[in-house]
Amino acid sequence: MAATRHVEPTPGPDPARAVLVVNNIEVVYDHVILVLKGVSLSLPEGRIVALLGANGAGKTTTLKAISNLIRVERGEVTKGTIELDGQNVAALSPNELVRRGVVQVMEGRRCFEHLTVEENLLTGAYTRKDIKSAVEHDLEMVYRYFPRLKERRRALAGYTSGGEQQMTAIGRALMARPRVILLDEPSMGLAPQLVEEIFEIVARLNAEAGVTILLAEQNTNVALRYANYGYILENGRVVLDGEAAVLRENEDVKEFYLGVSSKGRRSFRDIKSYKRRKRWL
Amino acid sequence: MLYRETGVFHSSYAADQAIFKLPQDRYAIAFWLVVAAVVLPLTVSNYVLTDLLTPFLIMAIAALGLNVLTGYCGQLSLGTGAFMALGGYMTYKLVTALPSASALIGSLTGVELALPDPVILGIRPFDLWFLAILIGAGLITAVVGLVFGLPSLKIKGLYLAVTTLAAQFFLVWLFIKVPWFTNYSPAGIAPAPPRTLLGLQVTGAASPPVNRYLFVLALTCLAALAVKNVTRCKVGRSWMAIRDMDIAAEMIGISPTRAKLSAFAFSSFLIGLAGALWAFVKINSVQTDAYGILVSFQVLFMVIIGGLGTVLGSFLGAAFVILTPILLNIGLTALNPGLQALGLPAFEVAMIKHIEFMIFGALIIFFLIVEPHGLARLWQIAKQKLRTWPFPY
Amino acid sequence: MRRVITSGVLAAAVMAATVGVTHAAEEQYFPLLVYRTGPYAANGAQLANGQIDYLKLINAKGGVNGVMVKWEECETEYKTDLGVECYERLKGNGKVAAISPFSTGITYALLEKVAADQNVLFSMGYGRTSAADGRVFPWVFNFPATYWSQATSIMKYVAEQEGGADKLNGKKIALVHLDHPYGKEPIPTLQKLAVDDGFELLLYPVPPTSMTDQKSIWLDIRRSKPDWILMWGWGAMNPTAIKEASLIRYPMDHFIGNWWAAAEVDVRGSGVPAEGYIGANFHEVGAKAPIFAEIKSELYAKGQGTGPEAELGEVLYNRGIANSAFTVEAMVTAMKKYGNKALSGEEIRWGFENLDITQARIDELGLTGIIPPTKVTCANHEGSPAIKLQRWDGKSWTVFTDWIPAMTDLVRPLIEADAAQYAKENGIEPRSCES
Amino acid sequence: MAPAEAAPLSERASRARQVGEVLLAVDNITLRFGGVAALTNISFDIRQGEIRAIIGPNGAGKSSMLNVINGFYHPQEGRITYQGKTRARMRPHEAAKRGIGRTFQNIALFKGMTTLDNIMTGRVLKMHAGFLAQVVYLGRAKQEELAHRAAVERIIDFLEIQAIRNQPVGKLPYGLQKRVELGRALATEPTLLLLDEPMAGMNLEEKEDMCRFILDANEEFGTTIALIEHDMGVVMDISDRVVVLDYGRKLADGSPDVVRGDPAVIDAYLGVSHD
Amino acid sequence: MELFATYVLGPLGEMADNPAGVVETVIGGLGNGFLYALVAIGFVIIFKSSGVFNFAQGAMVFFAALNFAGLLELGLPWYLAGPLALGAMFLFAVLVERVALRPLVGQSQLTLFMATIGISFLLQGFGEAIWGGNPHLLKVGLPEDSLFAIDYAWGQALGLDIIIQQSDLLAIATGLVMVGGLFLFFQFSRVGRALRAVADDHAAAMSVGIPLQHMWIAVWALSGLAAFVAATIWGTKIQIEPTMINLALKALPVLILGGLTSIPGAVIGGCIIGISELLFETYWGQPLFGGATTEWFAYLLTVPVLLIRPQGLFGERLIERV
Repeated sequence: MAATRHVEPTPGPDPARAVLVVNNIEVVYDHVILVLKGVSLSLPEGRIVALLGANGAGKTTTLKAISNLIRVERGEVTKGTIELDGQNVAALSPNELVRRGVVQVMEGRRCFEHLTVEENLLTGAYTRKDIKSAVEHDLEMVYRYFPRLKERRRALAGYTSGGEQQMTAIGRALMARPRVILLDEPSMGLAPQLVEEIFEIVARLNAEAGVTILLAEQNTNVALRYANYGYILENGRVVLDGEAAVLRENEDVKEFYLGVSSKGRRSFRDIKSYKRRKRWL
Repeated sequence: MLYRETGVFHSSYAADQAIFKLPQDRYAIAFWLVVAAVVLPLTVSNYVLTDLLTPFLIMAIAALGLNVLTGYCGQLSLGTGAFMALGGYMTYKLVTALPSASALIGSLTGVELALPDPVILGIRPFDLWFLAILIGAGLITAVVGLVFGLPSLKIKGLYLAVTTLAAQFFLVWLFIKVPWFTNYSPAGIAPAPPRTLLGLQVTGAASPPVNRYLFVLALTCLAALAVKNVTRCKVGRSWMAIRDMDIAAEMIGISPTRAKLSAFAFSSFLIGLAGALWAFVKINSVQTDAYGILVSFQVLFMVIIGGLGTVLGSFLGAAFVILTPILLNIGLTALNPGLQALGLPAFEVAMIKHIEFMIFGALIIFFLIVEPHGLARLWQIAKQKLRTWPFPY
Repeated sequence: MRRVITSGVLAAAVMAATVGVTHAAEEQYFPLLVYRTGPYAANGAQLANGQIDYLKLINAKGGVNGVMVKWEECETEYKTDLGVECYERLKGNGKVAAISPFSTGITYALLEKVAADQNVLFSMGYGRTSAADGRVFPWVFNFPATYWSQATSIMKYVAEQEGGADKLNGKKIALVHLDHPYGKEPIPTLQKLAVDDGFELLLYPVPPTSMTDQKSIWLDIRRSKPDWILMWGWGAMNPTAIKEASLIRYPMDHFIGNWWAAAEVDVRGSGVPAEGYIGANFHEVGAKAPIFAEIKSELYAKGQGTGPEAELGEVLYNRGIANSAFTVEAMVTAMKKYGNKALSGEEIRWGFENLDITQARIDELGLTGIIPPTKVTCANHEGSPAIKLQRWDGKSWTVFTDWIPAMTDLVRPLIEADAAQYAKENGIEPRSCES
Repeated sequence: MAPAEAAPLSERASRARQVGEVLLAVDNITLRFGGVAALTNISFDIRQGEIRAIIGPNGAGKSSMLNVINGFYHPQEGRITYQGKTRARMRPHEAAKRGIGRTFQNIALFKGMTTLDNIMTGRVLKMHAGFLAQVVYLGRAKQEELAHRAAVERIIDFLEIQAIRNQPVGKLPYGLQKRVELGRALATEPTLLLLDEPMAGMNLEEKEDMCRFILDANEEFGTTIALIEHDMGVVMDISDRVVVLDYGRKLADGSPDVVRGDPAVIDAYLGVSHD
Repeated sequence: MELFATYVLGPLGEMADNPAGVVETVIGGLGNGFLYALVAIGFVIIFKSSGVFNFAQGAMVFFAALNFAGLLELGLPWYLAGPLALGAMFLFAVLVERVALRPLVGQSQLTLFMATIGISFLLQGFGEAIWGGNPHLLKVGLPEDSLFAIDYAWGQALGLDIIIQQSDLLAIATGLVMVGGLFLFFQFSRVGRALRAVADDHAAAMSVGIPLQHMWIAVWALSGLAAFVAATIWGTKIQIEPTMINLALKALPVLILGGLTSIPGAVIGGCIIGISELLFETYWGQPLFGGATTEWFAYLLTVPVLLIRPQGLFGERLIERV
């Protein structure tokens, strides 16, 4: 992949500066299925932190545990704490968390299909009690970040393209004036060009609006180019963490998540050919 | 590790596809069958047999029927009452028009002849005539059910449920309007004639409760076995595929028309059978009162509370819906002497009914909250816990 | 876990079913199938209150020839399956006097059960009309009159008002009826009369699931302008019909309800002035009979009344009394033969079958007007049917005719024919009453 | 797996990777929803035995194209020739009968059923027992169940999903669900297999596995494969020819290398050039 | 041909012979239709926002009517009894949310549907336990007489012999006001927009900070208001007893015909069903089929309509994707 965006290395996560700290949480679904087995992470103010790992590793569950959306799916945090500015927020309802500045953008966009794009954005401001003009102002701000949405403001969200829906979803989160955005799989199902576009905007948001971002992403390559710091989850546990730049150079990460070994990228056609052959031998 | 699967290996696909894979399960079901067929008839009172167990079993057949349609094939129906009615009326028509096999031959050929009455292996085959009538009535119900199932090819979900209400109200109206259904009885209520099976009287008021109970028990077991078999075969999988994702099912080669209509037909067959038994074994008369919209809802409760798409759930649901109100009523009434002894006012019958309604409603909500997927799932989770006991996960 | 639940349930059921077996054998047992909830609650409650008050009074006065009575209520909601369940639940709890479900559906469902159990089914003025043929239905009694008889009596009155049966020719008579076995009972009789007298019979069925929705019927009646309207209704259907009739300004004095469509709840429930509305009845209304003084002093004055005292003398309350009174008289009759003890079903049946209540006996019991003189025989379980008509004056009912006897010569053959068909279908050999 | 059991598979494997005749030709297809054109004048073909990729930005009409091929959508204009026969209107289950298999962009598994049952549904077309036989579960019904169970077990082995055989698919991780879905499609023994974004949402290892299965199916069973995929690495590596759609129109068609170098494609879709 | 004459020409001829009768029937049907619609609106409000198919709507109407009538019977004036009964519906909404809906968050539509059936039982039992099982009258002085056009100058001038029930006019007027009010609320208020968002995607709505619990209280209270209004209008027409719950079943075809999610659809569906079933019963059912066809006509009518438009006349298009 070309066009690598270089991020200034930052010092390791310093709990003192961290806006959000997740401390050794355990999540159980349906009272029997243990999904997270002690995940800890810390989110420094104004940074982009990536949460990486395979499907089912627990990325989405971690985000939902933070935003407390797991209850809807009969899940619960059975151990550990989640602290926002040093306060335990594990018991707060999702809307209270939004009020305190933590908004999740869910996997798969999840726009309100039967509302127009603009109505979608306005629902994002639901928790805000400020005057109408402030909301209007923010709406304009979202449109500045996503000029495409302005063109489509009257269209029903259900009839817009995947990229536009992703933008709507992020824009909608912005309308709550968040301090922390939990961004789940923004690249899922999008064309490569769109993925880059969306990540560029996310980076701008981070840089210009100072929003702290926790990003769950399959696409390790892109994620590590835009993030400052990364955690790698496997089977509900953090197996590796470090500066993005360091992770990018880590041999294991290269091997397992980036698909490059010291010999360079292998073709999918040849990869693990031994595995393909062995059964017929 | 009270309930263990470890140590049980299946060395053939046949064994692995058996209904009860574990020896424990097989022992348990054998135990229950013995209890149901031998112990209960010997021990409990006639009231328990005729008014608790028999209606429970009949409704379990209806619930199995609706479970095929709603639980397995995903088509919501509120027409159960009407199809039960159809089963009842058709059985009545067949039973009165064709009281015997010779009558059938007579009506087909115009020749009245007395059939021989041989005994084969201790069974008089012609004494199975009432069973043949029931199956015939069930088949007619199946055909009508199939016709009323046609809209399901286009209409889905709650929308479909409302169109099945058309079947409910239209059929019941028809039975009231057309005197032919009750052989021109002035009030439009047909008495259920007494009939025998294998030499035992199984219908009519004079039939012994044990006969009725065992007759219904046998049919219920057969119905359960049939549903279990069908649902572990091709047809059952087609139904479930249509239920879970109809478009995908169609794209891998399942014909939605066939799957949905076969579900409607098979479901209606069982429901019709249940309706016939309800009239002939439970209330001794065929009347529309017994098949109203409330019955449709009752059977739907059974299926949902018991657990969609499970045979066990149909039984648990039927037990819950049929027995709870009666037992609540009996229980609350039984409190009265105690209340009076304490100098408190006794419950009046109307108040008992109101309380019964409230408790029943509350129980529905309670069970849904405890386990939204029904009582059968609750049982599964219990098994799961037994399996991993004493560890929580 | 399943095992525990199931066995618990069964244990409870078994216990419940066996409760009551230990009751004293000296009491006569009245299993009361009542409905105090559901769409017919208003009617059912009054009937039950009357039934119970009379039984309470009997006990207060020392029982029936010293035999105390005992009763239990079971709520049927007017539903057939619940009625059957109630019957089964109660029937074993004592020596049963008679079963009175006050519901056509339940009556039909129990027709054969009672015969098998040897219990008397007393469907007073409802249920299966052809049960009046005692040869086919030995265990069922439906005196003092059946629907078919009632229909002919009402038509007699109509003919009289029109100036003779010959004047009915070309007239239009409408029947607004519950589209339900109960409401359909009089149709064959009226159809026969229509042919005989040359009037046109218009049928207006009211669906039971939405009996308060009758707009189409009354708009149609407005157009067809029938000369008379008869009504076979029950529960909430009645007040709705009366209200709709008033909305199209149909003359109330040409609107006649049968004896289940002419109670206070029916006219008051409409919330509109229903003055002039006519109803049939087989007993008097009002709390004039001496029995009411006793009920008031023995029960209500002591705070032991069953319902509100204001309802004493109302139509359905009185009918409840009549129901119990008839049954108790059957006991009295039977005791003459079998002695003063709690009676078996067969003995009670004999009492019903040999019932002969004279006016003198009625007066002696203080039931003047509440029950008509009645004589039942082995073959005839209907007695000698006759009705009176009553008019609503806005506050109360007033009986304004003398007894109008039914056209028995027309009805009886119909009854016998229907009973014969029933016997044939169900393989019943009608018993002989020649002895 | 014992060699004897594998016989049917190996037999098919012998004619592996011979790109042959045109299996399916799409001719001037135009599809409209209301007034909006989803596809305009699309023509391309798929040859026997090849792996054909369809790429393009979101909303380009790729899934619609697959839906047209297997009969879910009916195009307003154009013809489809499959196995030499020009197709009239067809219901999807008839398409399935003629050997067109399919997986879906947003997994369309039967969530209430186990892995085994899901794959068994793929065999529906091959089972012929009557309803009554199934009610009593005797004779042909039982034999068929057992025979097809054996066939399905081979697919389960092939996809290495033995461990989840009896688990309800609803709770499986995404990658495994995709694999089960592939298994279900393979169970129909398709001549032409349409895969809609088989790698979406997968990590590298899962993608590698999926590629391996696709290549194996193609080579060993000779199944012709048409796939939609966003991962350019995968597309470029495993496909024989690539067709590029954009806004319902065909932008390019040719071998991976040709397409990759096409300026129009880079402009519309790839954006930055991928190595 | 003979069939055609009997079943088509006959009734049509009759309609042509007496146009006043047709007008009367249509107005009566409209009145009924608006009554159905008043219940259907309550359904729509809940369904649209929470995806719950609220079977308890009929019981809610019954409950509201019982409370209102019961309080009047206690001697309270209507201006006290009304708000109190309305307050009871609000309390009910809070309880439903707390006791039933909150623990059932995220469950399937069918589960929630079942839960509302449980609520229906509870409500009926509870209402009757408090106020008794006997029928009640609800008289708050709303007009309930009928108007004869011929009594008026305009009627005579037009030669119209038609009858109009005041309660029909009342139902129509109330229905129109409710629809208008609700439309404005949903389309333009902040809460209304949030409710529509919740309707689309619960989880996403939660993720942007819309408090689901408040939303649910809001919809149930709104639908309680609709039930209360329906109860008042209905209670004026008929006595209050449990068959009222059954009558509310008629709201189902209305709802389905109009499309489950459209409030104006509910009203138009109500009009279509009210008018057509009354016309059918009057000109076909009564003379040709033995009457009581209103039992099933509405349900049967939904079948052909849904075959043509599976989402109902005004329902949102079902977006089907693979």
